[in-house]
Amino acid sequence: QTEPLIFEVGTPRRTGIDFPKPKGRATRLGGQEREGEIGLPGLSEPETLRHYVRLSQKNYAIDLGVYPLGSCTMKHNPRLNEKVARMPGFADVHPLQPQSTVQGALELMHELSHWLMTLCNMPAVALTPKAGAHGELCGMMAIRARLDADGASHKRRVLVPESAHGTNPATAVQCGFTVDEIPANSGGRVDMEALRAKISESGENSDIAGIMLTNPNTCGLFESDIIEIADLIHGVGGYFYCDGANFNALVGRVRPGDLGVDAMHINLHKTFSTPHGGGGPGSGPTVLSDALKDYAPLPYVVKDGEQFKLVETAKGAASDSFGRMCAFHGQMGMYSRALTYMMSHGSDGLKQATEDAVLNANYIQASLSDVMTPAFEGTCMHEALFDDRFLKDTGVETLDFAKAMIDEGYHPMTMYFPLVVHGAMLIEPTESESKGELDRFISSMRSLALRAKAGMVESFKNAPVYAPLRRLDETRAARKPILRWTPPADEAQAAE
Amino acid sequence: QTEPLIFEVGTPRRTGIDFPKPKGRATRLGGQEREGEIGLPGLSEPETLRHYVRLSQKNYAIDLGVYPLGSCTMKHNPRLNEKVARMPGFADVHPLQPQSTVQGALELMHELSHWLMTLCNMPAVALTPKAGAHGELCGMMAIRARLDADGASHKRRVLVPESAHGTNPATAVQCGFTVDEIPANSGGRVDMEALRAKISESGENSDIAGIMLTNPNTCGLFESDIIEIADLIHGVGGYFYCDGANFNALVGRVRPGDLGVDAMHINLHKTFSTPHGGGGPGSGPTVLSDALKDYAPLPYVVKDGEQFKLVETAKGAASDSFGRMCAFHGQMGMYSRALTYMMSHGSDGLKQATEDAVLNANYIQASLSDVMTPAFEGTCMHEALFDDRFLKDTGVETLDFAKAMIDEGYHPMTMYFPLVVHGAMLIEPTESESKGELDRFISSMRSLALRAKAGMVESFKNAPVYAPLRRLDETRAARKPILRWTPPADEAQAAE
Amino acid sequence: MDKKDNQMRYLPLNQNDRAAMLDVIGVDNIDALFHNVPESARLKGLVDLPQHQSEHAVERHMAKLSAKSVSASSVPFFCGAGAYKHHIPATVDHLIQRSEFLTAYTPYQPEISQGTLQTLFEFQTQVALLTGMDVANASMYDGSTACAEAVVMAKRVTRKSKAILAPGLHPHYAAATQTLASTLDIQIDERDCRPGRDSHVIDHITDETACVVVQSPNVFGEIIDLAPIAEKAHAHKALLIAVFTEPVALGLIKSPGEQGADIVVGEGQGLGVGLNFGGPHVGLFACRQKLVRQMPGRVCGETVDANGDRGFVLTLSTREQHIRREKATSNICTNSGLCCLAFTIHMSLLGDAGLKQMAVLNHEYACHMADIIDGIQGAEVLNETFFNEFTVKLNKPAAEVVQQLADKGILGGVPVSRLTDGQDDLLLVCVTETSTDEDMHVFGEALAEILS
Amino acid sequence: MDKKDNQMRYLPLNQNDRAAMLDVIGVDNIDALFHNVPESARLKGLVDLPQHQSEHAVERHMAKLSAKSVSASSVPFFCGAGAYKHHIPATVDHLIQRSEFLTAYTPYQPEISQGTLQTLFEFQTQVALLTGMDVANASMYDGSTACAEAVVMAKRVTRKSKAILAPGLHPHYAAATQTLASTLDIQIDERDCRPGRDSHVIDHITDETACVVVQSPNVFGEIIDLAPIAEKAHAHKALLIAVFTEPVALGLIKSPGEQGADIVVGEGQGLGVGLNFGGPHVGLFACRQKLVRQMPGRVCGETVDANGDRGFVLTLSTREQHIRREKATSNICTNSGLCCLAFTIHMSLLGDAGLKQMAVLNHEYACHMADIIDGIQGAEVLNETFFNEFTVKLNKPAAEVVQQLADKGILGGVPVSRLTDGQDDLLLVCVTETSTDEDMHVFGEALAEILS
Repeated sequence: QTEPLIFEVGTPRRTGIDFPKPKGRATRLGGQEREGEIGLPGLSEPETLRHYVRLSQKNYAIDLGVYPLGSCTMKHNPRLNEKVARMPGFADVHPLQPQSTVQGALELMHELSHWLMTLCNMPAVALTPKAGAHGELCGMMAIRARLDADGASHKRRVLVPESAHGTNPATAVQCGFTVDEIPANSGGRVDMEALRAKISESGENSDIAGIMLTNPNTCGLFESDIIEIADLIHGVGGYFYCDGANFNALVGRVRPGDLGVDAMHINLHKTFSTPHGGGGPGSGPTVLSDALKDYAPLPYVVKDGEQFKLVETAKGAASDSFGRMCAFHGQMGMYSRALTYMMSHGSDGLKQATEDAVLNANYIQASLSDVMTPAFEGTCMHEALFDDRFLKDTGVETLDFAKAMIDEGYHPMTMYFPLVVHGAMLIEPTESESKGELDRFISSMRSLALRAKAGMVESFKNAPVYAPLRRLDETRAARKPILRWTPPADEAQAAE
Repeated sequence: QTEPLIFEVGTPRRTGIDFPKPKGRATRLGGQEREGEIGLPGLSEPETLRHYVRLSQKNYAIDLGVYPLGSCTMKHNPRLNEKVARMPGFADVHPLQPQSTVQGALELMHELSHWLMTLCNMPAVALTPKAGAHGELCGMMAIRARLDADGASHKRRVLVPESAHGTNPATAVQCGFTVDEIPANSGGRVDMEALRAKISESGENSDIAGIMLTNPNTCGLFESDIIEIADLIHGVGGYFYCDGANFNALVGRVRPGDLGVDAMHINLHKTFSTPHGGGGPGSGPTVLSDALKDYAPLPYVVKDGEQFKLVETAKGAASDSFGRMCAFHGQMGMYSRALTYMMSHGSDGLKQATEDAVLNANYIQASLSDVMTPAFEGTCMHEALFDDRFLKDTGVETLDFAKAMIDEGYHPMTMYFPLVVHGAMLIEPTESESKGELDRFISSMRSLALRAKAGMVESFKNAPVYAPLRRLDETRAARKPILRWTPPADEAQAAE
Repeated sequence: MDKKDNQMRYLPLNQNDRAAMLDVIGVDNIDALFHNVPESARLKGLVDLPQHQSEHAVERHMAKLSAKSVSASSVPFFCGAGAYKHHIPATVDHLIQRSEFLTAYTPYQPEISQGTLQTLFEFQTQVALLTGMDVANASMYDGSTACAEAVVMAKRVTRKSKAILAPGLHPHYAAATQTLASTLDIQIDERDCRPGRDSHVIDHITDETACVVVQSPNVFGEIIDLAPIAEKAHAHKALLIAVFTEPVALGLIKSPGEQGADIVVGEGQGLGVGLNFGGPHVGLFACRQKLVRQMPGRVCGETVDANGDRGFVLTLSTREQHIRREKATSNICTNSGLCCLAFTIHMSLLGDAGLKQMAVLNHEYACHMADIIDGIQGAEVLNETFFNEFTVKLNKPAAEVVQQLADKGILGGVPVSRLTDGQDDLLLVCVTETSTDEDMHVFGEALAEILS
Repeated sequence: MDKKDNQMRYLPLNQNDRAAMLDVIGVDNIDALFHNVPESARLKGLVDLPQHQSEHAVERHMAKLSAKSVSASSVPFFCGAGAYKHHIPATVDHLIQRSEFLTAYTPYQPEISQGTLQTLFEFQTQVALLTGMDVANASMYDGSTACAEAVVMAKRVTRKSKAILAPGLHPHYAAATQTLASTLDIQIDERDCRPGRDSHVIDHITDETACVVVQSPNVFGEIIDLAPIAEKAHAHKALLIAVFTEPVALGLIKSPGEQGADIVVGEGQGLGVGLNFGGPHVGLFACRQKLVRQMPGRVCGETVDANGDRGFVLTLSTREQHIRREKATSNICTNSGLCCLAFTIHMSLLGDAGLKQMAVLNHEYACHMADIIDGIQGAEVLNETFFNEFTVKLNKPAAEVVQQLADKGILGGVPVSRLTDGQDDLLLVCVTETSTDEDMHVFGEALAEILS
């Protein structure tokens, strides 16, 4: 059933919110009053409520089933997190209240920092970044600030593996760096020969500012040479930015600080389970090494005796800060959720979650390798990467395979990413799935793979059938974009 | 997709709730320890959450669409009500805390009483009844207590119209009365001739204890002779119990106290929008006339200066009380919701809601009378009653018609009730539907009626098709009831 | 119709809609639809109550009222006596607020109500397992009304009309039972509500006894051995109705079913449902298979649909009023739907292991508190046995002590005098898994000070 | 594997499962799956943090922390300066907690994400209407980052690199913009953040100007006439970027689009989103049609499915990093999904009439408060124009006054010194529809006392 747009059902002058009647006091708007209608539709409260409840049922969600979207870490979102995030001392405090009136909120930020630094074995963390990409920006800004402070402003080249998330090169460029791609070896990891060559070629006064590396990488593999990579980069005066998108494969078992990392963002919304909410909000606190910590963005919290203080301006100890990344202190609502999640798990539970995530991914990989084609040999970390060799000559493509999963009741895996693998299918089950759910999922995937090989192409090309809509025409959307509702011509006229 | 029972997916020894480890202190259980397993399945939190989210999607709900279930009053359930009901001063207080520590809760009960008494023009209200039927019990108990106090213990016959809800006669019997049915006239109302005859036949020392009458009655009609009925009953020393199930047709326009009513329960969960919750909890405060108010059940709230007090024992002013109906003070969670709802509407909004409810029902009746057959002539109150004459010779029955509505995206209306009408279809739209929704509903109903007349029986007999399940075999369920899950024989053995 | 559009946010119609609809109906104005109301009863103008208010104004008013009470979680808290404070997982409240559960009616149309129906079936199974009985219904209003209905049911089953209520039955349960019994010619034995006397009911059972009603743990917290009572009752063709007010206790003590009960009723509030100042709560009702057709209340049963797929329906409605009318087993139709959902979700989260652990913690903490109190001069724990609640004999009237504790910001239990006359020196103290060591310490200190 | 089952409630696997799965994988133990980790980086034992805790324990800990802050709704409250306290209808928070919205990812699979996608399409339309622009994106992190991105976009569009930030632009927005600009060779004019000077930006616009950024109402609450600035900017082929921090203001004042803005960015938090101590909030971003392919962030567009039915998809992804990588318009991929949903629901509830009424009330109450303050010795309202926030010149340092007010239980506004150096005597006071007459009275009294 199609749900009309609110603009198609609302009537002018209705409202779903009552206010007391204005008393008609004089205005002080300086003649800038708005005239005429804004054009927003009016709906009563029950109509509005029903609209969104109906729409919601057109969404798939982790609460409904397996959501094996590789690199996205769709894990259980505990409702305790939601409850805590709404406590008045976190949700109903203003960022610019006197600091004496927000001690609890500052203490929470301080506690969160302690957990993150301990898990990472890093001496500092910048909480403000509002998402993973914002965290990347934070780390790369800090690196740039440090380089500039050291008089190394010629260092403007950043090495990025070709398997990296697209945000890595985009971030590097946004920070004024140039990007140099490093190839992968046949095992899906950094080609060390190539890396060593690049580094030694860059010579004495190397222009290499650093490297941006995801670990485990986007193929779901631990970069086994990571310590050597860090040493190499440090050897030419560069810094090691680690993309922490996959930190959930390491928490409690491996600390980035032990790998030579200088900066790493942590996606609280992936690793520590603040919900994705259909696209955010995220939160990307960035841990920093000794070399970078003085360059952290403002504001940040420090403990001063029994009091917590917010450092808001670049004075004194904070004078090296590279500045402010956004209006306030970052994503408090995500801090409270993430800390709640971490405390609930504790050191033992976080480690167990990591192990279960890795175990689940390997279980899927092992259970499907006879009918699908794992991209690389050996065990994986928290996600299993397949390529499309098993679909060769079947007429079924990765996209078709993914859409057919919808009809099996699942959200598709990540497809065509990472780019280094042909027709990639990246499956991340997370630790939140039970063995029973995994077994059902595996059995569905096996039967799809066998169906494809049996030549039943049609059902793949038509998929999905059991979804609110059939396959959508994305080309049409992009070619002549319709990005908003506009009133039908006759209606626009009728409204004069 | 079928959702397994929790018993089919749980594994022993898992749990979705963590507790600190017991310290192994000595027990004081007197050798009454439970041995062995209880048999409850163990699930983690994410598995449990998903189970219920999936199950929920198999339900229809007022938040999803029109729910025209006659006599059930499925109206908008504002979320403000839910928020208020969860405020700690209402939700997190114990019924036996010292009264000085629950003044806010008592004040809320007192305010609610004021609103109910004012809307009814009645001098008292007993809040404790936990549902409509419990309210009936309350009213009839009060009547019986009054009769006994007056030495009229021979009055044990209660008149009940044949169109009454089944709970009316059941309640009368549960209070030790006998039930005498009064027929309806051709207009769907009490047959006054028959009533007068019964009353005069009962003679000088009449055994008539009272009458139980729903108004508007279950045919959706106002009992136009209601004042005469009250007078007749009072004339033989009886009392008038009004079933308030349909009070939503009168709120703000007609006060039961002005009609001669002695007792009437109010379904807070219908009239004042506390949600139905798939079957409760309800709340049935019962207003009482001067004649009955001293017999009200315990406990109740009185205002004493600035303090609110709970009268808990049958002493002093409360010595005539007929006793206690349940453990505590009734349904606080429903009181807070209902009062929130009433204050939100105010006197003007409540009246408007009543008018809109009646208007909506009449609009449906008027819009469908050419294709369906209204059971009675003239306008209705808050619900429109049709019979099955329009289906004559089509092979389609009321049940089929109702099930076909499911495929149109609607919840069926109430069917086969009231019993006085053949193949009854009772439609109550409530005030919460917009004209747009009503027009779509009417158009669906029209097309169903026309389809039935066009002989398309098959689609009715097969309906529903677009539902989580096809038609269920209710006979089978009743013949050999399976009321619980039991482990499969082999599993039971395996568990030893 | 020159009224301005009513802006009440819950009402979708506007004045244009209303005019158009009146037109279709063929009447001039809304008054015409109320023409059957006698002239004298037609209200002119508005009732004397405030007009509509914004959500913000209503919320503010309610928040002020709420702030006038002391909430259980804000202080050291030791009240029980039929309503128990346990930690309810956030998942429970989240799920019961889902529109599809919250705003559905009783599942009369099973094809589009499987969500509610399957949870009821699971609920019934959980209650049967917990109580050790064969079957359970889909819930009652609360424990006390379930108890009253059980006594009425015993009359139907045995065709005898004498009921014995044990001394340890919660006085409010006894009162609610008395009220219902009074109109149904059920005679209830006088009882002396004191600690330590429940086993004496055995002596009162005769051939005329329809049922004997025994609560365990009883209102004083004592755990009662039901087996000998059941044996005697059965010898006289009477039913044993076992009652509990704290479902968590059943995680640790023997189920009533194991001990021979024929009907088990109780309060489920302790799992999934908040204190709510006494309501809504959720009554549990379970019985032996052979009694099922005499059981009151709704029940859900398994069946198949037209495709042969498993599904669930409300069943055995031939017991109910909408079919049986005056011959119904009870006048009850509403159950405690949403509370019953909360209960079943909490139970599912707990599972066997969780419920047992929870029960063990309750008991351990209570033992600890009892030890503290026993060490206070002027206080003595009377119970030989208990689960998470026990009776303390004080050297002062308990109600006064409780008020003094409240003045110190401690909700220190329920005086027995609040429940029944006499025994003013007895205090019921309840300890759950939500009580911290600090709470218990603070309570002990304060109590010692008051009693000294 | 003789470890006991890990009881952590969120983890479904038990030790049996784990053993069976390792078996299928063909490794002996979990350590084998971490064999690629260099030996030196393999952590022995657990990190030095507390072990897992019950939900109840964690909730209690958090509640204690929460209680250590003074929440806005618990006191008379007058803070604004970029974050605004409005009443959020209960419906909003209920809906955004629905599992299907809360726990879905970015809608990459449109067939099973129409719920999120249609709300984004509606959101974009609402933002376009509110700002008077042609199109809007699916939201940014917050207003300040939207502002910074707009400046970067202006450079792409104009291929010029000088930006003028008006004196009344929120200092934090200016700082966030400066940070991003610093690495991208965008030169930002020095500015003097004071009241009453925004119209002077006209004099600084030259042919080298890429954009001029003007906030209205500005950080001092002043309403700025954007039209002449737009005219001058356009004459020099520069873009006017209009900024707002309070979306409710647009219910009452002329839209930036009407006044000639090319890009409009702002903070949406005021509608649907709580204060959250500064985040998450929701950045709004709208622009002229012709600039759409230079717009950063996600956008949702209309299309049809294989049956020809209307549907929505994320589109124009050729601007984004996962396709464009280092050539992307921005590195942003996450939007502020759930906040954007809250915003759009609040807007839908309000509609045209509601938003206007809300805005009128804000303005009226603020006028009333300004009158009260103007009557206080030692305080002077500087604004000639304002919406719901204005600047007060005090006879004492504002930060001290605010602290004294806080000690009296009043959160009395934001000192300008908290935002920028100098001007210690200026206080920003904000009044919304949630402020009561009593709140305003109490504030006035306390302020008078402190200043006297």
